[in-house]
Amino acid sequence: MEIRDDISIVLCGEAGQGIQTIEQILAPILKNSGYNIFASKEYMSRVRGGSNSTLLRVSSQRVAAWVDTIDLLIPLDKAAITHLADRISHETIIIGEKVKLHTKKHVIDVPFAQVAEKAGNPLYSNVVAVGVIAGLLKIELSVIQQEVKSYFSKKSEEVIAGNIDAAKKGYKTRLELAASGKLTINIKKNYQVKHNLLLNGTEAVALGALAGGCNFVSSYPMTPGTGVLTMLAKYSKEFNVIVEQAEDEIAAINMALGAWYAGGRALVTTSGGGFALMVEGLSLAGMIETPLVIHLAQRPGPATGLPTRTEQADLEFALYSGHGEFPRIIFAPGNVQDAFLVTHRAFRLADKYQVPVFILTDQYFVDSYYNISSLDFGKVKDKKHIIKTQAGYKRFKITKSGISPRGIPGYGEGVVCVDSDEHDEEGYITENLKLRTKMVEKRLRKLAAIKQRVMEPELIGEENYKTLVVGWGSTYHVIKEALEQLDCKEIAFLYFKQVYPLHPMAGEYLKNAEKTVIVENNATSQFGKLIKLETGIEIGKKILQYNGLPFSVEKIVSELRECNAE
Amino acid sequence: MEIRDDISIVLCGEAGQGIQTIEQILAPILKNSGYNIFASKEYMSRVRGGSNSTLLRVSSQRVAAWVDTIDLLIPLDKAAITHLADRISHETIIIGEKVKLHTKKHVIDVPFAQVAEKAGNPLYSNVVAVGVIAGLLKIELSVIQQEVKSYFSKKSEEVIAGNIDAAKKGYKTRLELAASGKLTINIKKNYQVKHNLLLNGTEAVALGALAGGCNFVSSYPMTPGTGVLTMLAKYSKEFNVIVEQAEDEIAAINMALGAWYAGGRALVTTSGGGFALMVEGLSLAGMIETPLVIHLAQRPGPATGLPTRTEQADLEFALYSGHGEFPRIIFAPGNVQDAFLVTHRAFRLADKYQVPVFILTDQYFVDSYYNISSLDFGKVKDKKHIIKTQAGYKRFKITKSGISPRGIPGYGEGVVCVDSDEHDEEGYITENLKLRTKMVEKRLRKLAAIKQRVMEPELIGEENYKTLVVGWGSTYHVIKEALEQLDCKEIAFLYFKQVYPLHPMAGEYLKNAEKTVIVENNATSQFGKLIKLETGIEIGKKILQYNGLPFSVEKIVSELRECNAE
Amino acid sequence: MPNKFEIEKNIDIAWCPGCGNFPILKILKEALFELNLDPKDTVIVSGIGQAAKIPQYINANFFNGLHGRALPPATAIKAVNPALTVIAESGDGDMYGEGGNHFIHTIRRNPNITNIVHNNMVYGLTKGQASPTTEKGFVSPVQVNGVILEPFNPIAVAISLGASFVARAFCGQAEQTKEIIKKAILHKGYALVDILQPCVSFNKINTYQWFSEHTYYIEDGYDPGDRVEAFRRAVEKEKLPLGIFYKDESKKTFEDQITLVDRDTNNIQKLHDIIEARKKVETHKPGPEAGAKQTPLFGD
Amino acid sequence: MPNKFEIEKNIDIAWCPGCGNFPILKILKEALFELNLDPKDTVIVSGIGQAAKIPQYINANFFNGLHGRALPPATAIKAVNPALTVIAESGDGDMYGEGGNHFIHTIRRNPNITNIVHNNMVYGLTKGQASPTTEKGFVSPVQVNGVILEPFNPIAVAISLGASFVARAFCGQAEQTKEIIKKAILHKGYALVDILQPCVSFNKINTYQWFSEHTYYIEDGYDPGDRVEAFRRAVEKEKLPLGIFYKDESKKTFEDQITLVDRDTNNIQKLHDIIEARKKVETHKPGPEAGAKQTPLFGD
Ligand SMILES: Cc1ncc(C[n+]2csc(CCOP(=O)(O)OP(=O)(O)O)c2C)c(N)n1
Ligand SMILES: Cc1ncc(C[n+]2csc(CCOP(=O)(O)OP(=O)(O)O)c2C)c(N)n1
Ligand code: SF4
Ligand code: SF4
Ligand SMILES: [Mg+2]
Ligand SMILES: [Mg+2]
Repeated sequence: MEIRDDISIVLCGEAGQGIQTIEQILAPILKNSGYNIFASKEYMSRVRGGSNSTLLRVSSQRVAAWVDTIDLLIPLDKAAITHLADRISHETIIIGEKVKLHTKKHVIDVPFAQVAEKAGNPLYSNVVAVGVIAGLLKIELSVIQQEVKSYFSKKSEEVIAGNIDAAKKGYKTRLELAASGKLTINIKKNYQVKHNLLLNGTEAVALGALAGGCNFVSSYPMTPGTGVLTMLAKYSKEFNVIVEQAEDEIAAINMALGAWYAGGRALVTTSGGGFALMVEGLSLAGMIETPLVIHLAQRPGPATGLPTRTEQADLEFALYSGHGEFPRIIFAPGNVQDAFLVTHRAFRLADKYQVPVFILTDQYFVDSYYNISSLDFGKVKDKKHIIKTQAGYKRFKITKSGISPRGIPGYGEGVVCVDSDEHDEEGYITENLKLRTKMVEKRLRKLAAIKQRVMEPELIGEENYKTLVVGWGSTYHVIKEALEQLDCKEIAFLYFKQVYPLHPMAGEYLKNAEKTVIVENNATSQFGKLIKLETGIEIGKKILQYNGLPFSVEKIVSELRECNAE
Repeated sequence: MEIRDDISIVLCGEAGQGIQTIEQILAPILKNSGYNIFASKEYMSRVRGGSNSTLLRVSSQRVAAWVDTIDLLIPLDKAAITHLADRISHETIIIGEKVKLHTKKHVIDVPFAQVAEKAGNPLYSNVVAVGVIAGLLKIELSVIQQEVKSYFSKKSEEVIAGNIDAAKKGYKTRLELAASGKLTINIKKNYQVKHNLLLNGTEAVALGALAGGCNFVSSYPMTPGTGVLTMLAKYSKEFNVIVEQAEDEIAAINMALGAWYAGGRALVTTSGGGFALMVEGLSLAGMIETPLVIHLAQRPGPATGLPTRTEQADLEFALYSGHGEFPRIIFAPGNVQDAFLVTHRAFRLADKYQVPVFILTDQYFVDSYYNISSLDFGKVKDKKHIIKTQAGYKRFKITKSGISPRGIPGYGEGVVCVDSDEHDEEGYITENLKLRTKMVEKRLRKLAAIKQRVMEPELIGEENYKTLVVGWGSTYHVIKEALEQLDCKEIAFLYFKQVYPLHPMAGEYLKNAEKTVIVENNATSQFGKLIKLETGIEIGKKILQYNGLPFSVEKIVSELRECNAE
Repeated sequence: MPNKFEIEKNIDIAWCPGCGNFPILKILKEALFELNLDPKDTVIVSGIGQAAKIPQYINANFFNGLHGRALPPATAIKAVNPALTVIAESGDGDMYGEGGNHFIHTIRRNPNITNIVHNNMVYGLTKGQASPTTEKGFVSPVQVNGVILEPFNPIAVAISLGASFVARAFCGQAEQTKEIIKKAILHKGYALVDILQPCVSFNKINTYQWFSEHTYYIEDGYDPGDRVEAFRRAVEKEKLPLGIFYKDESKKTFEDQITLVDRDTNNIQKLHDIIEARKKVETHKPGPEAGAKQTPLFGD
Repeated sequence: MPNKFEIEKNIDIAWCPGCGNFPILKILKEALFELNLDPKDTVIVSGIGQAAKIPQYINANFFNGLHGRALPPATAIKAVNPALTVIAESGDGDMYGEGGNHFIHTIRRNPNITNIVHNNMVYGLTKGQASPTTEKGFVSPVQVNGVILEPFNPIAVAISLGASFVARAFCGQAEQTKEIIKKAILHKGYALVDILQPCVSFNKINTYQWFSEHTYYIEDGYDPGDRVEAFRRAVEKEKLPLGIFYKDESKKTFEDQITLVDRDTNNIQKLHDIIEARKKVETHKPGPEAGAKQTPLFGD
């Protein structure tokens, strides 16, 4: 068997068996060897037992989407076969320890443990797998050895040597496999890829925040939002970021508001359950018109739900939560470049319009990575909107746009007064009900200003489509690849990276379609409802999934085929 | 001048000047004398200074709505005249202390303070006013004396005697007023009213909760939600209610869930800002399918907003808050009878469907009262839905309706396990993603069951209307009276006491109208958006108000006149 | 006799081999059994975290709620049905971090529940961030320069709040810990048992050995009735004392002081009576008491 | 010299005549003035309540935030701009009830802010319900049978948390209270000043007279450096001691230990560099340290 364009490799085993190590060692080698790669994982919220798997796609073209198909499976334990049963086809090549796997399926026997034991320790099995894959993908042996060495550089000499040996031994089996004709991989390499950047969603958001001048992050750990906190902590010294793990999410958001008030640029990062505790603070941001950026990484709910899984079911929650009425902005990036850009933009818009801005991601998005040529800094500007105050400064001056020039304490002659009660222009509490009406209108007027600068949805495909598929956030690459596979000129994809407010073109695009389809990782089609509300258009077909997994390209392809056949 | 049907009396003064006393003494006397009465107040969030006013409507027919018109004004200080400037017309009769009021308006001079001083203390001014009004309304002197005596019964002999004297002196001025031809009031009494019940929104909700078997309330004080907590505390011994003031709203809702889990029937009562802190707990209720009843008394936001004012801007918040997807029910009673009924119903439905149920009121609603003939117990049933468990009990048994029979710990042989993580039928944590899908569907399926028993919106007016006015919650009486005044057969009123899910008839009624109008005490027409989403119908005209005050009958009348003229 | 608190079917425990949660689980099941409790009358309430998974592994009723929120439902469950034995159990992050406010105010209430905290001085489930009890200097992916906050001392704080039973145990010492837990369950009132527990995956500082070396048992003859002495012990730093620091048996419990729920109240009839009575009232109920000011109309 | 902290225009104060908030307002403005502070470099952070209205009556920057949430923004404001003098001020319900968790953890952080609590032992703004510091037996519209919870002792709890400055004052004694507030502001680190304050409308028990009779000043010569002694004083019940219970000047502040914000960082250039560097990396960064297990993939 020969694979030429694109291979989907899946590593599966118990937590702790080191599948992450396999992926972490291989990904950079593969990229540096000129392969496009995409990696993503699905994992259980547990430390031991269970089954976790990593998907590694290696290809000649840019692919960056989840697939069900497994071309090559490396099961590290017996349970892996059951766990992945739905995804294993008779075309799946399974390489593993036959004796261990107890399966009727055809397995190319590589006695990992035995080989590893020979290299010094059966624990090195995972590194044997590294060798096998690297060998199949024609990486030079020296490169792997170098990488394994560097990966284990903090361990003892013995461990390093053992692992190098394990990799080598694994590597050798490739020849046997090729020789037996069982598997050859001939994917074209592109040496440009070597200079690419590997980035996951978490990193893209964190770098976008830094680009947006973020210098304060207060959060409480919560999967899958924690990654951004960790990344910012990592860069905290270099970028002068104050990183504070708050006692709870309430403290986190109130600290962030204090930071912005004092002249900082703050972010909070969390997931649905943590955001639930921030809702009162969100409303405070609305009232005191203090900017705020919220990274809300979605996972399946309600309540604790499935902590390590993915879902897109907090859109309405982000959109409508907080008591009272005030404007907000919601982004939902679908690729790492957009994640970088919208996060940067979030800081700019928060600062400019003095409203809370959300970046809505999800577990699948933050945990997936792939190579891109570079990050585009084109639209990245470093404009700040703080003014030096004068005596008699009015923090909430009523203006035509609704935006009042924002001062900070200690900068200028004025005092800066903000109040969670309804207030006058200077920020003092008021019971003047005519002023109340004006203040409500001032705050809501900002939405009109915001609507002038909404990011347009991107049309992917031909202009004269008949079927329009709508997606937002993390489904981007999946839908895109599905459409490429379908290769049907009549179907186009409308991708929203900003989900609120909606761009006026949204309705136009939808009107031009004969059929409309929406793809959402939730059970009630929340974005579909928003579209209906804003454009009056009811989307015809809903492709929904809420099992905690991302959509696969295959699922979208088959659903769209059905839809076209209807 | 003679007033025959309906008089609107407004008492206005600083907090602490005793306008509440005037109203509290008068209301029961007037009712017992056969007058229909309605009382409501608008007040500032402050202890001293400022201006508060109470509206007291006395009439021959049932009226129960806020009006701007002031027939008789009793200003207790100078500021009152400015405060009410927009509502004072040249038909307003002002009775007060000319020297104190410094106004160019015509004032019938009754030197309250002087009279009060004669009775012993200028502080008794308010009771002089009681006497004046009682006199004008032809209450027997002995009755007032009796009432004043009883009201002050806990004070010293001297105070009691002084106040009785003050009332008497005020009463006498009535003859002078009548003699001078300046004001005579001849409102027809109806002795049936004597046997009526005076009830405000707070009391109706609290009594409804008791009718629903409420035996646990955990809350944190917050205007205007606190009243229900206080009422339940008052009745706690008689009805065996555990009343706990929690350390915060998070504790309150989590206690309430614990109480239901253990077999109690719990309520939380709060306002928007407090509810914001309950949102995570709401999602927990959704996940563990533990019943919950939430009284959410709205006030203007965002954040602290206008704490003692009214608004209807938390509908979307109640509807969409909580991470993840789960069903809920939202009631919004518009009159006290309905408040009693829906609160009772809330407990029954929460128990039956194991979902959170909201009672959405607002400051205007909870603080207003009037006489009704009685509370209708017709539909009040006392059915509970707890089962005795067997060994092997499955708390989350997957059923056709989505409802799993609910056991409680210690009752039966089973153990009752609930988990905020996704769980299996027995309540244990699971990562079985197929089961996840089933559990999501099971939970959402309950919405279909709930939809079978939605309360129909009430059509008030003729069936063959051309214009349909939509209202929900506290605007009920205002719209109703406005329509009575307009006396136009072509306009009908569709009143929603259940705002979610919507009854299928909602769309039918709307479709039959040529013109549709919605009345909402908010700035963005939240219910209008919900109607659009659920029925596809965009309401033509929106009458919105968000200054913290309730709508007045006059405002609705004039807006609807305009609309008809359009 | 088999322990009824053991789950019969095969269960799949999500903890790391060697984790201190295992001995705690074992000790707890034994304690419950030895106290002759019945699973169906026992409720374990927990939050979210590694420790908080414990009820999943015990045959008893459980309410595995939200992160940080075990104490409010535990209090309510006990109030609604005082016949139940209620144990609120979670990790240090859960109880002292996210749930800190409930820790304070539950102690003030003194419900008759047992509060067991698995104190591994780290956030296990979310991969090793500092918890409130983490020692200064501990480096983590978030605390990249080491923890700078003063560690939370649950024993000292509980004593300062007037907790009626305050103990510390170490999961490495099964028998003593079991005895402490049993005493805590038998104590009538709120009982805190802070159990030192190694996290072999994320806390490389506070290991079994570290705990063995840095703890000692409070000597026999110590008087757990003296609050100031208890505080003195609580703030000892060189070695952490183990055992019962403080105990006050005179305190009334929450449940004993509140109205109890009678499930069969006929509210409807009572309501009828109240409403009829209210209609008949000719005069208004008396206003504020002598000397009282008018209750001002306001509120936030 | 006029006090710059006075608001020049006529203001309309929303407190009841005779309320203890008035003397506190006066004392605070004087203290700020006497310390020679500048209104534009002073920020008063408060929550919601009667006490929390205080910044509305002082000429200075203010952040009048949410009920119970004064301390987190105060900490952040000081961290972002340490040149500012930051005072977090609110009522007892706000700071010890709704905000209890922030009280605990802010003390652990030790930011250089002053935390002034108007302790009137009641919820004023919402009309007289019990607060965490209300004495047992106090009857209110919600606590109809009287308070049954143990009153919260802020002094003892702050000491147990390792607060670096802990004091109690009584608003009826202006000079002493002013001195305490001044010392608290000058203290480098978190300073708690719990000020006993009568609420003439809703607390008929703890009146001016009651406080006068139930307090005494800690004697000169008392050593505020001894934590156990401070605790002993803190739990005294017959009379409440006034003055500085505890003080630790050796503790580092939060701001001193964190990276400070440099407003003019050119992040964009640095990012470019990082990204370019990352592209070039041929090999992967090293994995976990020797001895470390594989970091498991999980989290909640
Ligand atoms: C509101 C909320 N915030 C954050 C989380 C994520 N979370 C789950 S467990 C945990 C910390 C666990 O630490 P600890 O309580 O010490 O338990 P351990 O895992 O160490 O036993 C966190 C932060 C959550 N589930 N909910
Ligand atoms: C989240 C939230 N819950 C409740 C309230 C209502 N509330 C405002 S002030 C207050 C208590 C005030 O008591 P305290 O802090 O002691 O201040 P005081 O009025 O006594 O000075 C409450 C419960 C609120 N504003 N926000
Ligand atoms: S992560 Fe730590 S606490 Fe959690 S199971 Fe593993 S060793 Fe135990
Ligand atoms: S209610 Fe109490 S605390 Fe508030 S102003 Fe009046 S006396 Fe002061
Ligand atoms: Mg822990
Ligand atoms: Mg107070």
